[in-house]
Amino acid sequence: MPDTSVAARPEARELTYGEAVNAALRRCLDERPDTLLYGEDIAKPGGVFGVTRGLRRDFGDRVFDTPISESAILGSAVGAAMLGRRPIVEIMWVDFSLVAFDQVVNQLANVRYVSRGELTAPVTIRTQQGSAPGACAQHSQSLEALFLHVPGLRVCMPWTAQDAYDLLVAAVASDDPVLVIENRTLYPAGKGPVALGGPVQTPGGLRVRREGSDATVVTWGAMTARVLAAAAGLADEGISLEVLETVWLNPFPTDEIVASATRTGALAVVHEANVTGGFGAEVVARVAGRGVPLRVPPLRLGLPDTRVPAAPSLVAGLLPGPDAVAGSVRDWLRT
Amino acid sequence: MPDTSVAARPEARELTYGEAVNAALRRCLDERPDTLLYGEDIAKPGGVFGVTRGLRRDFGDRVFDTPISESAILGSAVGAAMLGRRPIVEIMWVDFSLVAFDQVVNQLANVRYVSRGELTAPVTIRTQQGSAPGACAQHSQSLEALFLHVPGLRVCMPWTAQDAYDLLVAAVASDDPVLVIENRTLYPAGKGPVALGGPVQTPGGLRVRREGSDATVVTWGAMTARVLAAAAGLADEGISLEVLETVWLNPFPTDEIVASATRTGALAVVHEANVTGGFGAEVVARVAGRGVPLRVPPLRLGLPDTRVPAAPSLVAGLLPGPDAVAGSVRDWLRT
Amino acid sequence: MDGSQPLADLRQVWRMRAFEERVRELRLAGDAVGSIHLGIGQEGVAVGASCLIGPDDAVFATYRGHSWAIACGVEPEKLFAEILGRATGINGGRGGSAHLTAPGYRFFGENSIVGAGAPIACGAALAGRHDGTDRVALTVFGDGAMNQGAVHEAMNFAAAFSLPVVFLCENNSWSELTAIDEMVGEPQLWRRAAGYGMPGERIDGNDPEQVRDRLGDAFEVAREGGGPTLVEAMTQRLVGHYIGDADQYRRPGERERDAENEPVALLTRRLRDAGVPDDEIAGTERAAREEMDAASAVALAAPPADPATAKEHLYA
Amino acid sequence: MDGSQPLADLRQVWRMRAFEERVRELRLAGDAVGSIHLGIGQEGVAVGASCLIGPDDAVFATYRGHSWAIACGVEPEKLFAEILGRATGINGGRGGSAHLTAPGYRFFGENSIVGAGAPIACGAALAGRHDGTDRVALTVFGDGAMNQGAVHEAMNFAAAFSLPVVFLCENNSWSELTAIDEMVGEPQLWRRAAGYGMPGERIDGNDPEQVRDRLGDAFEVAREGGGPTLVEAMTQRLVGHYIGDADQYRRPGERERDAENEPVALLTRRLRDAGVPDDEIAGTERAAREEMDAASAVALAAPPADPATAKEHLYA
Ligand SMILES: Cc1ncc(C[n+]2csc(CCOP(=O)(O)OP(=O)(O)O)c2C)c(N)n1
Ligand SMILES: Cc1ncc(C[n+]2csc(CCOP(=O)(O)OP(=O)(O)O)c2C)c(N)n1
Ligand SMILES: [Mg+2]
Ligand SMILES: [Mg+2]
Repeated sequence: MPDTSVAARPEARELTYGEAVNAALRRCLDERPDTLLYGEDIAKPGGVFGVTRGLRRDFGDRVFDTPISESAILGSAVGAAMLGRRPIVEIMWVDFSLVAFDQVVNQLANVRYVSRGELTAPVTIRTQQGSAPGACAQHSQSLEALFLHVPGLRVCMPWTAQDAYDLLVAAVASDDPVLVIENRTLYPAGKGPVALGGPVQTPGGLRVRREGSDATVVTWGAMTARVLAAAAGLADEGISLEVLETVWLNPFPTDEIVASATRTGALAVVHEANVTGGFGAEVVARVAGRGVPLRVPPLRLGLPDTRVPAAPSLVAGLLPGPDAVAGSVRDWLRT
Repeated sequence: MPDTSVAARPEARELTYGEAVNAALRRCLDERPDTLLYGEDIAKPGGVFGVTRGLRRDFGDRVFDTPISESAILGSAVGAAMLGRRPIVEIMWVDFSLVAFDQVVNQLANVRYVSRGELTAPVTIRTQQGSAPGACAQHSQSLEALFLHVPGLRVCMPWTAQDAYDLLVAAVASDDPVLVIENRTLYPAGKGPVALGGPVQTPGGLRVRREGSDATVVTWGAMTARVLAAAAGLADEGISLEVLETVWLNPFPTDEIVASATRTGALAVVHEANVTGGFGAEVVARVAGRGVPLRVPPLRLGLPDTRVPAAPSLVAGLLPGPDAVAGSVRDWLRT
Repeated sequence: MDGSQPLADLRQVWRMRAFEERVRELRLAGDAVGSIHLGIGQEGVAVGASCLIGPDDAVFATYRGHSWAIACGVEPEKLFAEILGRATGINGGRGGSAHLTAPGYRFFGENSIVGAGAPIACGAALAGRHDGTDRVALTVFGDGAMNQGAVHEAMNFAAAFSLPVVFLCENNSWSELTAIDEMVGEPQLWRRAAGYGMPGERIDGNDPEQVRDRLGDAFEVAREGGGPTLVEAMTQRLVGHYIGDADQYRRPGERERDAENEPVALLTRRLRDAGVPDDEIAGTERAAREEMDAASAVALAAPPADPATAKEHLYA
Repeated sequence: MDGSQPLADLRQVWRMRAFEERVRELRLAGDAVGSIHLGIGQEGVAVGASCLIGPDDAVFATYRGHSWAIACGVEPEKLFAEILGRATGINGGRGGSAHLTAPGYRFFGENSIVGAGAPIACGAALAGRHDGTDRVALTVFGDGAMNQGAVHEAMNFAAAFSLPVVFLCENNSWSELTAIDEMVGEPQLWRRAAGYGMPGERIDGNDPEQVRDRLGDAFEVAREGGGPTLVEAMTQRLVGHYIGDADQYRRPGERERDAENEPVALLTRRLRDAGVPDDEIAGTERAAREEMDAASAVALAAPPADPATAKEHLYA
């Protein structure tokens, strides 16, 4: 892992997604003495994915390993934030957040509201999720919808290395609690120029990954790659998709999506989470609620409503890949 | 509390909602020796709401109190069910399920799927939720949407005393895990004839609480009362609402709702949960996804996206009552 | 022993008790609504602890936390107003009886999720390690909370990192309507401390003097970098779990024992033994009731929380 | 001591180790994918426990549970097939290496959520109380899991109700890449037992004989209604946390000590001392490797799990 310590000078560095996360953490630890960074295996070992390597060495005891105690990790983050620190904590897999979900929903999200802003809880929770070959049902879920039903909590999901950097820096700077959901399959990937040290962004906004006229496709996280691959293929067939990656899911860019869907007259949402109760429903409901006239009924694609099996052949039969996305979109637009 | 022990003879008894729950539990304990009933304060004290009174006396150590250990309660239910028991456990407030959400999502919901049915987990989780005057932010949430994003778990929400009885009996008889979400404000209410001992129902179905032609309103739980009150008022103004109470949310009666919305040309969903990410989004998305032609954009009403304050005057400003529901529906249909 | 300290203690016990008895009246009259949990009978613990809480310290309590808010110095008027859902409440009506928060008073709040305050307190202690204070975080919870996973995780977390946390278990024998001794294999709850590698002890929570002394040791150890301690303070609630609890689960002899042990009885005996005149003793109650009558009257006169503000302060 | 028992033990250790070494080859060759956690070096515990597990008992393991599945009698072929994602896998490919389940073999499964198996095991024990069996539930977890709330709740739950649960902590000094002794205030983890009111002890998990004996006592106590026990079995993993772990966090001298203590070394020494010929000792390894080569070959020849079945068995 290259030394990302020059983050403060605005310049572009060739970094993977994981290295971009590291660079963002380094910048935050460097610029904000009130930050703390902790979680399981993140300090001395540098993280199970190597993402936090070198930070303990360089920032000392503001960076530390913890027991396997997610309630203690998240709860202590709430308390440290109430008392003026700015903790950045890692929950190794989003699935594990469920052993301590109380601390997110009943504690963290209430701090500012109940105290009318007298107390705040600027906690950043980094986690990662998603399906990867061979992972079992307890290590494969995409759970963003659970967090998106919790008012008081900001949520983002970077897909590019640049966003892995920018969103995390924005999250740490935010005075609200923010959940940053990364994707472990991306850590070693996406090596490319990442601009470091730029201005700190404000939570919100989306990325227009592709402009198009036949349909608006809203997506986020690792599915973005599949959607873009599908869109590229469909373009050759003369189907022009507008691909919007909603890197921030709370706050959600409703207006921009409504505008795009109004222009294209068709809306699809593609995510890796189970379809029923997924955040795709919210996107469809918002657009429908605005009365956007659509040529075809809105389409939702995601993991069908099952658990996630371990065998690659089984998951492949469930989670739509680029071809399946393209096929579904093609069929949908032809009806 | 009247003696509900004659449950086995099909006959109507005058019972409150809470007494109907008691009668259902009594019947299940009576008819199924494989049932166990446990949770905090449910046995000797008969429950904090008195709902389980008398059951310990009559069914002995199959009914017992537990430590304040929701992970142990839910986890042990999973294990007991794997080994052939049929546990009925209580989580006193749905908010508390979050300290042990792992046992629901990562454990209970996976048992059948991962083992291809070699193991099953016929656990019934009874809980209650909702807003009641003076309750704090940690005792007021409506969290059904979280559970409805978990494939493998059935979910129902009785509103009438009869359904409190029937749904619970159906839940216990089901070979799937079922979450039964009651409402504490209803326990002492709704005294009326409840038919006991009838045939065991299968999970699924909905209740047409009112027929109408101008709009379909889907609702569930305690909001049903507010919606029916609003519908009665609007009827005097010549607005005819069809009110569908979806007592089962998983399985969800999509076809019936699509049929109704197709007939009325308008769809509203009203729930007590926060709007964003609420299950209302799913309902709207399903109807929209079927291409049902609607005269007006679908309407969602619920708790706005805030935490729940304790002061009655503050909650009243947030959660729509009958008048606010009527007002919103009136404005909506007039646009 | 001279009577001035026990007299001051009794005065404080009475302030807490008079406050809560007034709350009970307001609840029964319908001025306050919802579940309200009184700590009547348990005041000795908070009274004994109050002088230990330093300016940078942080207190985390439970839904049964009125007395702890008072111990931290929050004006009763603001607490009454909060419980009554008034605009002038310490949280403008958002917290209510069970979720009071007053950071300006070192009171980082009640918590209505059993056990959830313990890990949060660890964070307050952790913050102190980095902000240059000598903060001690005090987390107060019940006997039943000892069986909650979060409390376990917090105790190990604090012990592993030698955090300045004082874990104070108010053992009132009951968790809601269930007896703690039927819900554990070892009813001496303080014995769990050794497994975490921290000191633990059981004390008489009804005696503010003993609380001051023994809990004081725990504070001192924590403040000087010696890490956490678990203190199990034996006490009793003389009332139901919440206002409205029919409270019919008590064991034979329990009420009599409780009446003898509770802090008003204990301190009154001690004052009499020290020769303090009955009138002076009775004066503590009188003064407290007057204070609380006045404070509650002010709160009652305040307007309800304004619904128009209900959506504010969700985000920065 | 006569050599027949240690020889049988070594044979079993080798079956487990050869199984896992074959799994590692398959993973490195890309035939298996995903995170796979090997228990190489820890086999002594499962070998010692295997004969204690009665017909109605129930075993709950973790992601590091291949050896426990073998100890319960699951055919290696079905385990290989599962890990390889084949249709013939014990769970048809749904569980994979980290979520194996074989109820027909008393193996109620691995669990990939740290600590989550402990409360589930309490339920199995509870079921036994009502179904007329004398079931003991064995829950196996790591040192790191001791800091998880669910394990705490399970221990108290079992102790409070005297449930026949044996809590078996395989202490391999590491929780993933972090040393357990830095994550607790009291590294003698078995000492937590007293706080729950149950017996606890630390044993040498590398010695199947000792495991059989001491864990056997815990089984006996549980089976006879004496309630749960916490047994901390000291062991070591000779490999990384998962296949691919660079495993560079070991302390000075650790590897040497581990190599000396691990069950193959220990049993080999014991057999030599008992005068068992080297060839016979070596034969245990040879036989095991042959068995596992053959079993994995069968598994490799099986078709992948059929995607068309992926949605089945979600509901009744
Ligand atoms: C996680 C959780 N489970 C259950 C409850 C419901 N509940 C509220 S108070 C209480 C009893 C707590 O007993 P104890 O810890 O002894 O405190 P006490 O009320 O006696 O002060 C319970 C079970 C809750 N609030 N949170
Ligand atoms: C609740 C939870 N937190 C974190 C993890 C990630 N994780 C998997 S294994 C492991 C280490 C467990 O250590 P230990 O209990 O000692 O078992 P060992 O792996 O040594 O057998 C961790 C942290 C998890 N699976 N579940
Ligand atoms: Mg108590
Ligand atoms: Mg370990």
